[in-house]
Amino acid sequence: MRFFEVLRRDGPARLGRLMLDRNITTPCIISPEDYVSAGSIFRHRNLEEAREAKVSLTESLPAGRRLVVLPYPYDLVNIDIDIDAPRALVVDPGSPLPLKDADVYVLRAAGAISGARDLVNTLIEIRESIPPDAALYTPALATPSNLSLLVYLGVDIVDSVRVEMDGYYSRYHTRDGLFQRDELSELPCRCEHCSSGDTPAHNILKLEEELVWVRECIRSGTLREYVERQVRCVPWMTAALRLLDTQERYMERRTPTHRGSVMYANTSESLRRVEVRRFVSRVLTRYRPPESDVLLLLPCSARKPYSESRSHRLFRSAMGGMRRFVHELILTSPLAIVPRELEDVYPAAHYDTPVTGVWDLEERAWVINSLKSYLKKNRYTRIVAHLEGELCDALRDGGIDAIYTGGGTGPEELERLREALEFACASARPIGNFRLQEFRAKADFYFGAGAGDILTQGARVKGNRLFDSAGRTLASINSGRIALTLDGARRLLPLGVYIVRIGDFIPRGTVLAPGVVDADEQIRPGDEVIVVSDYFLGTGRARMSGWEMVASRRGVAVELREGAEV
Amino acid sequence: MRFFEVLRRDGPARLGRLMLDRNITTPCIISPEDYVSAGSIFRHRNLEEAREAKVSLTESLPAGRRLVVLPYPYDLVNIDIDIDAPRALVVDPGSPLPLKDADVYVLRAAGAISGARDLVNTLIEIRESIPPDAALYTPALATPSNLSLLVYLGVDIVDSVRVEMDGYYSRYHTRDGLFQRDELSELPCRCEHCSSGDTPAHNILKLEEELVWVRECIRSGTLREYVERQVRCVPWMTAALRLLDTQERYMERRTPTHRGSVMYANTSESLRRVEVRRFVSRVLTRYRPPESDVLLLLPCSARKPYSESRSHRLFRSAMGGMRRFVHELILTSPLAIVPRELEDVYPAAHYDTPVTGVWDLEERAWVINSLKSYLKKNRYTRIVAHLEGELCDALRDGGIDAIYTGGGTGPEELERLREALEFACASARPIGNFRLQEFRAKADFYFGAGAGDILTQGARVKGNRLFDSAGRTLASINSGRIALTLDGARRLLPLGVYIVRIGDFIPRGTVLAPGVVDADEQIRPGDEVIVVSDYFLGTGRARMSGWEMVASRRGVAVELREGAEV
Amino acid sequence: MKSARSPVAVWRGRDLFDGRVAESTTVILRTRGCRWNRCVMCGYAQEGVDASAEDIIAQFRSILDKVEGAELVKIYTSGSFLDPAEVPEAARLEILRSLRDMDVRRLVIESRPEYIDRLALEQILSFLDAEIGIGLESSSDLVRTYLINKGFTFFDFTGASDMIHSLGGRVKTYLLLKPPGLSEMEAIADAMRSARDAEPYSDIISLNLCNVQRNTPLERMWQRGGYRPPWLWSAVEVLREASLKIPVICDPVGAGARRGPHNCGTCDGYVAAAIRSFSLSQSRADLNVDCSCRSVWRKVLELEDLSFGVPLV
Amino acid sequence: MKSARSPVAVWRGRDLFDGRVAESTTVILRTRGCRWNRCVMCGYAQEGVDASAEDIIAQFRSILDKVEGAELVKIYTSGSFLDPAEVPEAARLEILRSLRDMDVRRLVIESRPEYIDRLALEQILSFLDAEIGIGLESSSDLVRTYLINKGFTFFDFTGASDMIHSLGGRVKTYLLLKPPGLSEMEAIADAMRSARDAEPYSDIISLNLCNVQRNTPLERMWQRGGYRPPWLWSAVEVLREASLKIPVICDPVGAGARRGPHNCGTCDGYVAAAIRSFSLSQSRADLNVDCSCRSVWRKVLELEDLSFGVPLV
Repeated sequence: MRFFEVLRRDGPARLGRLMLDRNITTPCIISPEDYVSAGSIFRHRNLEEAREAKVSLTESLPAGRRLVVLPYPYDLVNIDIDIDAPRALVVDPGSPLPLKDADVYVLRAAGAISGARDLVNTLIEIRESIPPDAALYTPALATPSNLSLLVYLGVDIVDSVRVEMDGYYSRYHTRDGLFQRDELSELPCRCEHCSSGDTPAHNILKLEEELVWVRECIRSGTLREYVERQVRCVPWMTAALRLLDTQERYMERRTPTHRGSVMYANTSESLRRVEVRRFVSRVLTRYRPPESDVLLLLPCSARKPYSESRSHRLFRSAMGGMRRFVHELILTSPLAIVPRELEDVYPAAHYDTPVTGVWDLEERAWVINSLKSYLKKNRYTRIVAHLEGELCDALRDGGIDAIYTGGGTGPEELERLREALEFACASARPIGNFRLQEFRAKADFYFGAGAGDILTQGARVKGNRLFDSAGRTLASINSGRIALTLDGARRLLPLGVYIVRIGDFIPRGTVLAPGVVDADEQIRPGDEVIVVSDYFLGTGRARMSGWEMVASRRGVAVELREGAEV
Repeated sequence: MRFFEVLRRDGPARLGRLMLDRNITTPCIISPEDYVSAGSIFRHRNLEEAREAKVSLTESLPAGRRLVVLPYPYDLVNIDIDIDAPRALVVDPGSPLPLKDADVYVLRAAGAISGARDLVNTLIEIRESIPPDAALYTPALATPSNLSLLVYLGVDIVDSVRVEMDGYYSRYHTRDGLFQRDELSELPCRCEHCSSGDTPAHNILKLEEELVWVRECIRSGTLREYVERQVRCVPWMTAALRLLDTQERYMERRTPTHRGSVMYANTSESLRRVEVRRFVSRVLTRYRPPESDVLLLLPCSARKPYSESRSHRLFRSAMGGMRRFVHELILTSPLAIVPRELEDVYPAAHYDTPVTGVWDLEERAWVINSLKSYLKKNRYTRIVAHLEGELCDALRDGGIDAIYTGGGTGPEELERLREALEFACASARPIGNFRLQEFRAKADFYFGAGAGDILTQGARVKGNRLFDSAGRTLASINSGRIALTLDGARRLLPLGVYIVRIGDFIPRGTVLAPGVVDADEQIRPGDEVIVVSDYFLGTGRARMSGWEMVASRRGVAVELREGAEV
Repeated sequence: MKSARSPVAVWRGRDLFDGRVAESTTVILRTRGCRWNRCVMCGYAQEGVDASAEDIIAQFRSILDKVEGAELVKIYTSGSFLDPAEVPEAARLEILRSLRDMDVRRLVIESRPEYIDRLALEQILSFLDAEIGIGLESSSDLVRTYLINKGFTFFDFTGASDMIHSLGGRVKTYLLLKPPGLSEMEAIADAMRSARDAEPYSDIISLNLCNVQRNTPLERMWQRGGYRPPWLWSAVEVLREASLKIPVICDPVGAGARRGPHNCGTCDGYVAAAIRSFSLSQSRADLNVDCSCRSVWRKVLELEDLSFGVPLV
Repeated sequence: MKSARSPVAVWRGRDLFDGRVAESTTVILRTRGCRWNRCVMCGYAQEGVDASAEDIIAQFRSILDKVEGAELVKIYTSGSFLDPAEVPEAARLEILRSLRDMDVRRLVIESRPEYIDRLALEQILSFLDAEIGIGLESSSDLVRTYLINKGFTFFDFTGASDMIHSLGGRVKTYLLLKPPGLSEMEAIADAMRSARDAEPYSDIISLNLCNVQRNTPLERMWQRGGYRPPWLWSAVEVLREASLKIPVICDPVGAGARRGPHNCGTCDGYVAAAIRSFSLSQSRADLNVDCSCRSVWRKVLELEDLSFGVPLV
């Protein structure tokens, strides 16, 4: 029996439920009333006494379900308590994990963690060593200013011990940091405790408020944005975020492929986001452009998808009939290279970034290098670059061989675009049906190279749906996401990707983690997946990563859309 | 008579005092009780009626001093009210300023400002057109999330009109932004108003709390850091900060040359800070290194000044007796190039930055270009680069011709440093007394090229003081700042720089702005200045910029340290 | 397709007619449009084409069947009916003849004061009873001049009104609720005072609720967040509190739209209906409507006065 | 300059002696140091040099004048006086002779239990009364083994004590207040229980307040924020509440320093003085001191128990 469940993921951060007397939504602040601790064995003279104490603890457990903290250090005592209640194990980073099925793991001496490297390494190490569906508790570590970072690193449970104690030392916490109360000319908080001078209570309140906000950020899928902001409190937190971003595997395996919210690319760290790297990497490795001779490079627009913007409408009308010869690639920061067929895919249609016309060196290098990699793999006879300003300069400086029109949306500028395209399109091959190309591109993007050809073979598009020659729907596209029908799934099955294999039962509505026998490692929350067993075929959206489905004993693995016995 | 005074500056942001019935510390939230408005002239049938209304307003003014808002638009009516009370003029950006001596300028229709460019351009335009010692009020514009940016742009007075009205529309403000109250799963605030569902009152409270915090940031000289963080709320605010940073003159003229606080270089925008650009520009244009053949390039250290760090102590001991042949330059981000003589100058001894070992392309370009400019101006026979990692790579890639030791602080690494120096120092000229060089360098840095030679000619150093041959103290250095005596001031007078010319009176303790006849445009808050008149010579620290001293009718211009009738 | 031979619009309706409700026909003729054409909120003249006297006559003839049986005929031109450059005398004469022949009881037209001259008035009144609508907008010369850019004074208006009355005609005065540049509260006060100021010179007052027309200076202001059309509650307030001896009517054109007068979105429909009922009945009881957004509107009245020129949407 | 011919330190003082206060001399001889040398908090052995019997005799002779007139002589070695590898028998014999010749009434030495053997004890007691100090630290084998790494058991301690008592010697038991790894509250409880457990085997108990010595495992823990020395209030608590029939003394070495036992910085001086007074008087009244930081300490007791192994400084 398990008493913790992860409900939602936003990068390594999770929203979960800890089932005690009351259901607690994590990340949470745990209070001493929520748990019963067997305590450190060093409270006893010897192991015999420690074991007796365990017995008396078990017998005297209060009514109502509490978290039971096993005696620690566990590796010295190995005293398990067999009880129908959530169990917590106190663990040290780096030491082997003696008990694999606790609900909560308590990081011993977490409060002594200091510095960016220590924090990131310790938390990643412990998080990677405990099961994904267990909660991680870091005692005496959280403050209002570091809380969002802790949660973003993967912490589920914190406490108010540190800030309360700080309060007794007249240390005043806000989300902006830690201050000596009497060095503040005015208290920047109007809570009742500030009026009455109760700094410990104020500190706890601030921690609680920050926690509510962090939970809200996870719900709306915006924690990354908040963390990018909040780590500016102090350089070591900024360093921690940068170090975390170098842990690419840790981050990538935990980051959903889709969010409902706008992605703000507001900082230099935004370039390192999983969403950004993953998008470009998929364009370079999974996506294949249609057979085409002419590539048109266009600037991005504030409005998304680009084609709904005024500027792109003007480009389109300037292209006129030549559109069917031209493949379009939009250059942008931070996504670098967005093929037209993928413009509505997450996050291409979901980002916003400060627009000043300036491209800094990192952005330039990122877009140029991505474009060069793209052009190395995908050859065109002619390239027309309808770009202006610094982006245009960057391409020229980067040695991209193209017809440069100078960009712009004025009548003369569009005329130059038209003329350049006319020249470029002379004797060019026409590209096939754009809507079909879109299905092909997205299938490749979502399921890997080759999926597009298999899915679209002999198929045709009507509205937002793909039909096979017999008129059966294979897939549909909504807001840039692909949804497979069972017929579509059958076509992709031989590829062996994005498959969740379940046990011998017929799921309804959802597939729960314990039912998963195996799952493609590539699967991330939000991905379209195919659910199979010997008796069942279904399609749906993954709610957790593939590795997590395999390792978890609780939680929704897949939300089914369709399914049938086979 | 004037009813507003600026007390403190942190970039364009100011802490001030508005003298109404009560003294209000600005930036402040003004309430309708604080002012009496003659209102728009469009409340009247014609100008005659508007003039009558003005008379009745004047006669019916309530007891106690209020801010009196003159009828507007002023350019149509030109109705002044001659009254012993602070007057506010409603102005439009871009239109000529009809009245130069109001205490407060109200930006008409400020609440309709939208977008980064509009905000930055409008506020800079209005701020540049009104007197520096007048307060700027932007009605119906402030929210908790934009407040710090507004104040950083130069706004002194805001109101709660917008957030209160938003509250009635169930729009919920926090410093993180604006939310529809019922779209939040949990309210991230525990104020009494949130419990009772009074969103307008909650919004006002959040604005007030944010304002207190912004004031506290100005007091501690950390508003820039806070703004760099806070603008990540939403891309347009980030864009606004970047656009503001391109307004170099506006920013530079308003940024103090010294702060008591640590400068956090936490973001890519930190590289654009006035403090950073000014430091490098002074090193390149004002500072001249001692005559030396050997340049040693060293990495920075977390501890400041560098020479107190463990690594620099090890470098020093490795250098041994060769120190007197070697000029040292520390390479760092974001300050690029710090000569050893200037290592304790602001902000060289006052910055902190996230340390991950990674140098991004902007940082690389900044340090390499600064170093190249430095080496173009200052020639050495040999350069030893005791650097490691990415910084070392950056120099090599940048084509800096040097003996690369590989850096490090291990015994073998230090030995390599020693050997490289031994080779480089062969037949090198010795550098003069380091402490004297320090005075010379700092005098150049603070007063301009040439000041160092004049000040140190025939002088010698004892402790932290500089003496002339007659044993009179000329100057002293404390925590990296130079302080002139009257004898030192006399030496520098002929240069004609950093001089504040005052009227025919003998100031005591401070020089107030109305007493200033003329002031060097270069002067910034925190600068060491020389105060002169036909009857007086003094030295002290500037509290406002030179142009501000000339244009202001109120406020402390200089805090005197010494002074005497002449 | 703007044809000079067909009018912009025509429709049948019911209007207040000397204290009772009567059948009416409204025609909007397509003319070259208002020659002034500088008012900040007006986009009507964009409809204009160069229409000759024959064109206009043809337009009028094409809708004669819609006039059949109407006691009241309103002929509008997106300009001034009395401007001979807009409606040549020949066309005017032909229209007057037809109306008289069809037993129409009263003609309602609109004109700027500068075109209201004795000869033209005498001619019209010789055919039938006539009501001349004048767009005073506000009795404040400051508001009219600087905020609306109307180009005439209150004195011009009273002069024209006196002349009409002296010749036996009727005057309908248009007031504009919430010109740009007034807060919601100022707008209500302006409309109330204007109604009282205009009462002696008017037989009926029509309160126009400002809406945002395309390609106008007002539209640009609105797009930048510098203007919000009036709340319907403000119109209700003016209608209920004006307390005049003459009728005050109001047709809330575009009510409920973002560009038109609107409340919260929930109540716009029935509040607009109440205003239309009142226009016919002149009974204040028709204005007894309410909605929870009324308290928001009251806060707008209070707070928009503190915003120095910006609406608090 | 560590010379094998001069002792580490020597000083005169006053000590509790069978219920009264007597003159004492304390000598710290420089030996090779403790052969165990693995306790996490101990940095004494770093003082060690290879000292021969002659060296040690020379050290002792050099301070003979400081012994003159003392009833009580304490000879410490940063190790075990009874370890023949540290203090060769020849040196021990010479010291014992000298002390007897100078009419010293009692010798106090220290030793780990494994060096306490019958022959050595009989030899010493044949010269003069002796008290053997044993660093039990805690009566918990778990604490002593895993947190201190002391390397002997409570059973080893009681065995040694029984032997000493059987031969007529006295036992002084050292307890360590707050070994690393215990919370402040746990540390108090551990010390109290240890005192009760040790009482039957001890003639006097000395409570040592843990301090952070250089180049020890404890120092590294402290530098990383993993350890805080005990509050002086905790020592006061233990001394006041232990309620033993034998004396309990405490010398708060390094009190007030960051590395030593400390309270808030304001009261450290007088609280340490109170503890020293109590050590001589054994009167609880001497411990009646207070400071505003006492309430903070109480919160530490409460909250540090929730921190899972981290001090809340």
